[in-house]
Amino acid sequence: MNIRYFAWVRERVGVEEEAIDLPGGVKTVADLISHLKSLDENHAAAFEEEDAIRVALDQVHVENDADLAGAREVAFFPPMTGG
Amino acid sequence: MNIRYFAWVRERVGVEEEAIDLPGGVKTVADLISHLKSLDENHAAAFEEEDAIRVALDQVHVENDADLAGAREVAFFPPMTGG
Amino acid sequence: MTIEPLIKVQLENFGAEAEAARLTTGRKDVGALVSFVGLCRDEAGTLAALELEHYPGMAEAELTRMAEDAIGRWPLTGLTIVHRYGKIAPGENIVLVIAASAHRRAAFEAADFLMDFLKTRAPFWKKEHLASGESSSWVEAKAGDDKDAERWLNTRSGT
Amino acid sequence: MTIEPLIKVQLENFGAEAEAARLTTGRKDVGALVSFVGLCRDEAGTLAALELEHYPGMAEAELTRMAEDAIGRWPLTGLTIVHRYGKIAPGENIVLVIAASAHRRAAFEAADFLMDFLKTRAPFWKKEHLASGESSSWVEAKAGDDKDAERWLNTRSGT
Repeated sequence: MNIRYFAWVRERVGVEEEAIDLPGGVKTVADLISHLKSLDENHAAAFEEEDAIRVALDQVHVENDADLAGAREVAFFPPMTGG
Repeated sequence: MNIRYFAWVRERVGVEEEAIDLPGGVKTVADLISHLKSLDENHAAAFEEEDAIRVALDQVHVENDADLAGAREVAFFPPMTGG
Repeated sequence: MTIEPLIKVQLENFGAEAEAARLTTGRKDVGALVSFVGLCRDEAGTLAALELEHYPGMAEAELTRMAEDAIGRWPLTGLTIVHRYGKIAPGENIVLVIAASAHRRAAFEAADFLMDFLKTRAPFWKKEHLASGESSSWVEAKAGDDKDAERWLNTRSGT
Repeated sequence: MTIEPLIKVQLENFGAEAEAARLTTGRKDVGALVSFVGLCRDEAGTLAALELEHYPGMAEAELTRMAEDAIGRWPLTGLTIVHRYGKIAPGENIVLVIAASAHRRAAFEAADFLMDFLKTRAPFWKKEHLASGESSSWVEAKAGDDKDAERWLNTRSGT
């Protein structure tokens, strides 16, 4: 699974993009967040305020209960401030 | 009193502008309309649909009960269709 | 700080970008610029031109009164209204309203408000000249325009 | 007849007039053109620049989805959205939305709607770089922007 980070989520994780092998139990976005938080301190810090994180699956906004099956790319980022 | 007409009111009266001496009893816009209607057929035709006529006193929109005292110019025209 | 609106009633066409630049160039306090351009439409292909008659003097005065009303209701940094008169062919510009503000909602509402009142209060009248050369006729005011203007009567100020 | 929106996500500045001309030139069915330009503000004089990060690919896709939603809600004759990324100095343009329609209300509402959703759904993030050279910081999303976007949730179509 290809994972991308933007804005302060990217800065906290320390990379723009990474490929992660999903453990068997990881089915949803919420499962993936739990998994990422367990990886190291940077990931834990990035996802500390879990409510402040938005998710896109293959470039479409989704909620945390979205199923990861079939997705190629997951992106995590703060609330948008464009416009 | 200087009187100006616009759009189809102007076309029906037949002039853009005219100077009228106000008879003593003419105090309000409504009085003036009654007086103008009595002048000739053109004026009568212009003011036939009295509800469709808008009035400005010295270039400010007013209602038919507005007092003419002190006004230099009265204008009559149909509902506006600018913009 | 009260701003001064720019009001023009003119025969010639206007340049929306030049007018917008006048409200933003060299400034750092404008966050939002909303421009409205009204154009002469002719979907049926039967119109030769619209002829806009206006009341010189009152047109400028009434647009200025509306602009000042908008400036009192919304925190604007700039406001421009240009209204043309004379013969206007299909596809050509008729009217321009530009509202500038720190914030988008004020700019949107002020421009929207001005167009609604401009339609019902500015002393301009449209006559249609048909391509067939048949007799021309005055455009009738729309009840919907009055309803649009009434939306603002019970709101004294926006944000 | 469904129209095709023009969506651009770009580093360079845009020309609002050229984009507007693309929606009106040679046409007689456009009666109203509403343009919104969002600019980089710096009333306090403390900002060196905004840096806009975006999600390439998703930015274009999400703006296209919003544009198609607007096209489904209002009878538009044309729709253009341009959003810049990269460093943007105070006074410079950030975003452009132009909605064209036969009627003014549709053009106003579509542009207003798009700006509200663009603020809350388009994947762009602003970072402030201060003139003092102090540490830069990410702009926080405003609760008011979510509220603005919610205005449209219970309305399926305008006129």
